[in-house]
Amino acid sequence: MSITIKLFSALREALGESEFELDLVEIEHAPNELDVAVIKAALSKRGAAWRDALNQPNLVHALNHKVVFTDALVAEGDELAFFPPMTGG
Amino acid sequence: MSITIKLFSALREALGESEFELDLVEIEHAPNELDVAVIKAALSKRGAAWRDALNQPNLVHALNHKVVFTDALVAEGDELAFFPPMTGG
Amino acid sequence: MSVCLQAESIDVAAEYARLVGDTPGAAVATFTGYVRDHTDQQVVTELALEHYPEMAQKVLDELGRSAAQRFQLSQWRIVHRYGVLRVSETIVGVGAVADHRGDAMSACEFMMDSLKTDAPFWKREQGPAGEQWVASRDSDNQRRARWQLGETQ
Amino acid sequence: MSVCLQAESIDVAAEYARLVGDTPGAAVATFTGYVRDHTDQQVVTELALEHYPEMAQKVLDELGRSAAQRFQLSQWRIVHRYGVLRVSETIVGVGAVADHRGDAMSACEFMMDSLKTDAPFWKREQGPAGEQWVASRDSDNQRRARWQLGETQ
Repeated sequence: MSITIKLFSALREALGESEFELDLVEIEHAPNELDVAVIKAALSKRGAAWRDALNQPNLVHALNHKVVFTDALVAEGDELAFFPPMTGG
Repeated sequence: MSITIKLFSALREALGESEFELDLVEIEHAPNELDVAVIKAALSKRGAAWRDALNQPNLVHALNHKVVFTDALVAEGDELAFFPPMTGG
Repeated sequence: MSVCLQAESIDVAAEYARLVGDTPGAAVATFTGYVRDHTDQQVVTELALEHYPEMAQKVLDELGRSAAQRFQLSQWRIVHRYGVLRVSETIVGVGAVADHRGDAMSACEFMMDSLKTDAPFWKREQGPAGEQWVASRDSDNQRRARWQLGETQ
Repeated sequence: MSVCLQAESIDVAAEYARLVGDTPGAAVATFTGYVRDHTDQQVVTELALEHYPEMAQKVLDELGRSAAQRFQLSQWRIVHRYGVLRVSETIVGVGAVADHRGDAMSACEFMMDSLKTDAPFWKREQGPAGEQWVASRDSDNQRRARWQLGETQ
């Protein structure tokens, strides 16, 4: 019962991690309401750096390679990525 | 006292000429009013084919390689071209 | 920063290399037009391009310079063919180098839209039913007109 | 009809040849972006491009397919580099083949405007004053937004 978390760019640097598995069992949430916001809240408890990084106003969330809002539901095996606005091209 | 007349595309075909010198001395016009319209009128006297070709509504006139209206003044040594709308590119 | 009128096919790779040179700008846009095997409803087997060489050179030079000023180009190139062209051959190529991508892309569009209606070339199509001069297109005149407002400023 | 994410420099001539193939459409537009030696007020000596490979592939695939449908493309190509890039090197190349020039050129603009804000790449600039992540640009977001209306139709 886990998902993969990925971090890129300034988030990856600030948090010192690029990818890890997150066990969903430990995360408190109402039934059928395990969404991106819940994951963010859970990760924010890891400390000030996490709270600051995950709560910047322009944070982008991608669930299974698609940009989503924080109400997107998360399920076992999903890949959830957090990163700043993209600057390709 | 002449100018060079050039004809292109369908006009060249219809009139059977691509380039010739036109003697300005023979052309009737008011003083200081030798313009493109006067040249067109003079050439139109050459026959029905000329009249038709030079009076089609979308005829383009280029004086010394620049598109002009029929009120552009013509002087000795000028190059005046007549042709249909351009279709390059 | 130059125009070439040529009978030969356009060597797109060589043109690109020359356009960009040793120190490219940040943004390079190109457009290349090819002879289609059809126009509207008609099948086309060959295209003949008549042109007015001195005027074409002058109009395209001015067009390139105008694009350079309008879109702050560091380089530009316009190549236009004349003579008999077969299906799938190149007809025209434009290229623009600028600091910003919007400028490079708009410059190519401006150059193409303008030369379609302003450069003295005339297409004659050969098809199964014979030859005919290509009529100018309203859509080309409309595309050209989009740039007029800016020109008067 | 494909995307390539690569560390190597973009071979523009080879990309063009592959894009056009044996039977070109009438209209071929390309755009190539290069590393600039400056950004806004800062001097840039090197650029590092971080990316999210699986998502980048997916986003760019969808972008190309969307462009193909929207602009009736017969061919398209998107190439994006990642890794460390020096000044004057290629970063990104897009190409589009269509029956009409407006479609080919608009497709390149659409692909560039969209990938700038939607493809998961992050630029880190190296300059005399050190390294820094490049901030996203309002102008890029505005250019991207121009295409939104059409998307909802």
